[in-house]
Amino acid sequence: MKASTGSTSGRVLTMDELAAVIARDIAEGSYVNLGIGQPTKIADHLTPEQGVVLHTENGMLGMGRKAEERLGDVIDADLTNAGKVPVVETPGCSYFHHADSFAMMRGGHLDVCVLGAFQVSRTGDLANWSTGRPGDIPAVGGAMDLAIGAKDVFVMMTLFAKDGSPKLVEACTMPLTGVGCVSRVYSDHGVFDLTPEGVGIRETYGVDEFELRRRLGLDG
Amino acid sequence: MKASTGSTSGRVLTMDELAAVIARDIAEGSYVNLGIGQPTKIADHLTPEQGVVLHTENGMLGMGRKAEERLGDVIDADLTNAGKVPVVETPGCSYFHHADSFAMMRGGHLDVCVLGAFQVSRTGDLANWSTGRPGDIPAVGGAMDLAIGAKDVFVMMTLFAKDGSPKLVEACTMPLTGVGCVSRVYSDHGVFDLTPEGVGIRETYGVDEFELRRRLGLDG
Amino acid sequence: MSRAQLLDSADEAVTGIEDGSTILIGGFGLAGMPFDLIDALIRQGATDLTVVANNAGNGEVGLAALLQAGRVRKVLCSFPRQVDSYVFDELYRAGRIELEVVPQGNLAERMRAAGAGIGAFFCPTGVGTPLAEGKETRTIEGRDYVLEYPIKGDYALVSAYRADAMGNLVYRRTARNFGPVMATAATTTIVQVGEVVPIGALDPEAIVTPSIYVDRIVQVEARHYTVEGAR
Amino acid sequence: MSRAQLLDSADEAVTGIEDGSTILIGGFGLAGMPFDLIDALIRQGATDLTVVANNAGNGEVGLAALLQAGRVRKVLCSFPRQVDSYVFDELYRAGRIELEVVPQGNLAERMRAAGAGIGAFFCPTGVGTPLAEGKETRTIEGRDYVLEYPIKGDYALVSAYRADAMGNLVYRRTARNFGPVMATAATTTIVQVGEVVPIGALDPEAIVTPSIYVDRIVQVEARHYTVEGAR
Repeated sequence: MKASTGSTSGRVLTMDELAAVIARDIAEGSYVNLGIGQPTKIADHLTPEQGVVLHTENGMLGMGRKAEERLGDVIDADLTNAGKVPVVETPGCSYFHHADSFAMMRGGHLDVCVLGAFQVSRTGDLANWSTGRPGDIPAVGGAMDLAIGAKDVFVMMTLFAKDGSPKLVEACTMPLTGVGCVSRVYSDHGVFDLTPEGVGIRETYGVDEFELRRRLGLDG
Repeated sequence: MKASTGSTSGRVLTMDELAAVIARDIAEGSYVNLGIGQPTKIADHLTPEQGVVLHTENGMLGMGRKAEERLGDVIDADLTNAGKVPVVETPGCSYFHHADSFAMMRGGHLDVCVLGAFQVSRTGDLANWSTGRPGDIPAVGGAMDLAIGAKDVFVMMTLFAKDGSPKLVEACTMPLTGVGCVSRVYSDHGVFDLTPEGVGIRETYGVDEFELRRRLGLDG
Repeated sequence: MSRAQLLDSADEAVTGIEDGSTILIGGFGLAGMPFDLIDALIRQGATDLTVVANNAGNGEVGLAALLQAGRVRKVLCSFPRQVDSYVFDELYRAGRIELEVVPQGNLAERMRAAGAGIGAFFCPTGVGTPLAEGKETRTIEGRDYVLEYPIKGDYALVSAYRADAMGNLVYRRTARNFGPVMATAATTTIVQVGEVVPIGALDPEAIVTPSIYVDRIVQVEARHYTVEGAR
Repeated sequence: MSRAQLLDSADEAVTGIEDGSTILIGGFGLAGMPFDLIDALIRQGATDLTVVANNAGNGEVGLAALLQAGRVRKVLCSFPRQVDSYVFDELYRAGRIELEVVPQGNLAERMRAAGAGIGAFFCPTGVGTPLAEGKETRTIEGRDYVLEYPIKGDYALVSAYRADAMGNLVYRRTARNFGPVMATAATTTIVQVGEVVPIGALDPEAIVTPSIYVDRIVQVEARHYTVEGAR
């Protein structure tokens, strides 16, 4: 089992604080895709000095922040992020069609992709597209492409579901989005590296490593 | 056997006259690729009224004529045809990269492609890239892509080799470029439709149909 | 394909679409959605359609209106379920429409394959997931792939920014999305544009869809969206 | 890939290329040939190279000079034999260089597959010909296909028209050819350009190679060709 490289902070992080942690960990000059939902918060914490370039799978590199809109403003419906929210350009941005955009992801050219998750297994399997409840209308979007779409796939999530059960699990029970694709999990309780040797704890928040291992059922 | 739809003219055609015949047969508004060698002559016989758009596999639609160059002129080495000869633009032209250019061919979007040939079989097999002589350096270029790269693939060739042997044959003896891909053969002695029912003679030049069938060994 | 036709109305542009056709419909949400062509298709009346699109319609306009009119037998898309996809949701729950969910990149790549003459391709997306169940898989150089087949359309309905009179197209910003790929993947590609410009007015280096892929063009009024009070 | 580096010389741009590397070299004849990078590579000294290019060099410049310097073990190309490819011809006949002939479209599509994460694809080109011998074939919907695998490079040497300081590229006319595809298919993409412009100076709609594919850029003097007396 890999030794912890992190430290213990005083309390569990908010999702916004967690977004700041992830932003800090993204290397200068990286090309990054931030999945819909919580991961979009990360953009607010990236500094101009980092020079991180955001990819949106609907065909753009160099995506900027959400468009500032006031009541009655004309919206540019031709420029949105993957969540269909209007955004702005950054200098040096470029546009391309959907096949080229997903070739960019599938071909492993992005440095980092950050996704939300329902469950992640210790070996990096990801479940984030369907709860598997009967009657749900299936809808995958770009989730399966994103799951394999970067050199590093990070997950950002709360570590425990509302019923208290861990979301970092031995094996996913929900339908998979990708197999062995997640390399790191950022959660409100701590940060985990998923390696071939097992789960390494990088940092813990509001809980010590021993307690965290116990609650997750991790050995050692 | 399909009945002849053509007529007999007085004499065998020159390659330039044959180019004019092919140009006449290309439908208005067609997208066309003219192979290196004899087929390039066809461009000189296309009329502006035909509105034929030429494709060159090195990444351009709307290729114009050869650049007029005088001694000492600066050549635009960035704008050439597939034979690497400088050409000019036509209004409405567009550029694209090699994968897109060959996708356009392979996907069957061109109306007509005209190629030279060493041999064509009665079922449309084409041999035009290698004589198969030992010691020759193999070089295929775009020949195999062109062979399958249009709705109609025409061949333009002399009907007989220098030794008098027919080049429209029962089965090609030279290495193939494509299988069953040629739909029509334009030759100095006549024009042939290659159909599932057999070889149909559309026109003959300087020889009557009976004689032509005899020399080609075609059944009546 | 021979030279593109420039038509006076969206109704003329959609003539001849047969019942049972497969229609590729561009757009990602509102961006690049060919509203005028879809409205004309509803008036035209073709039914029993298979629609390939990224989503399954928003509100009661565009693709949602086509679904609501009962013209669609089956939808292939990546993401039918949206906050305002209630038209599709109801039809689906009532068993009145078939759904094939395709990962977004596979949707794009399968249409690209159709346009590029590729017979099938081994794709890493979706391996080991329910969407790959029953599909042929293969390990190549240590990585697992699923075999995916082309998606070809009888018609593509695409919205672009500008066309020249030959049919060359440019798009605007992320409204480009599926348009260029769909234009290559359909037997007949029908395009609505905000403006038709003279031949030669578009920069040949910046043309995204070469004219060869375009069969019919119609110029339509641009749509504008303003920020509403209740978003 | 992280942000592209802007380098002062072609020599700096080719540092680190290892013996035994696979190098994708752009160009179709002279158009788009990265002469300065090739000359720098010759000075750099890497040997035992596998080169992927459309041709096998013209005269004694560019790729031909690299071959002449004895640095290339194997060439994958579509058309080695040209009127002025005597350097390659001699090496080949002397058994001093390996050759794999690939149909031009397959060369492009196989590199596209490498860049796009496609494991292999069924291609109709070359079916039933000597170049498909020994390859897996399959009939899909009544048409025959050959299974083709990606061609990936360790390095790509590409010539483009302009770059911005981030690495976005535009090309000029048919000099575009293999450049955009090779840029996607190599681990490290090295680009020579005629001009480096400020970030934001290139039209985002007209960028052909997005910056993500570019690792190193060097600005070089434009080459001019004039009509010679003896052509």
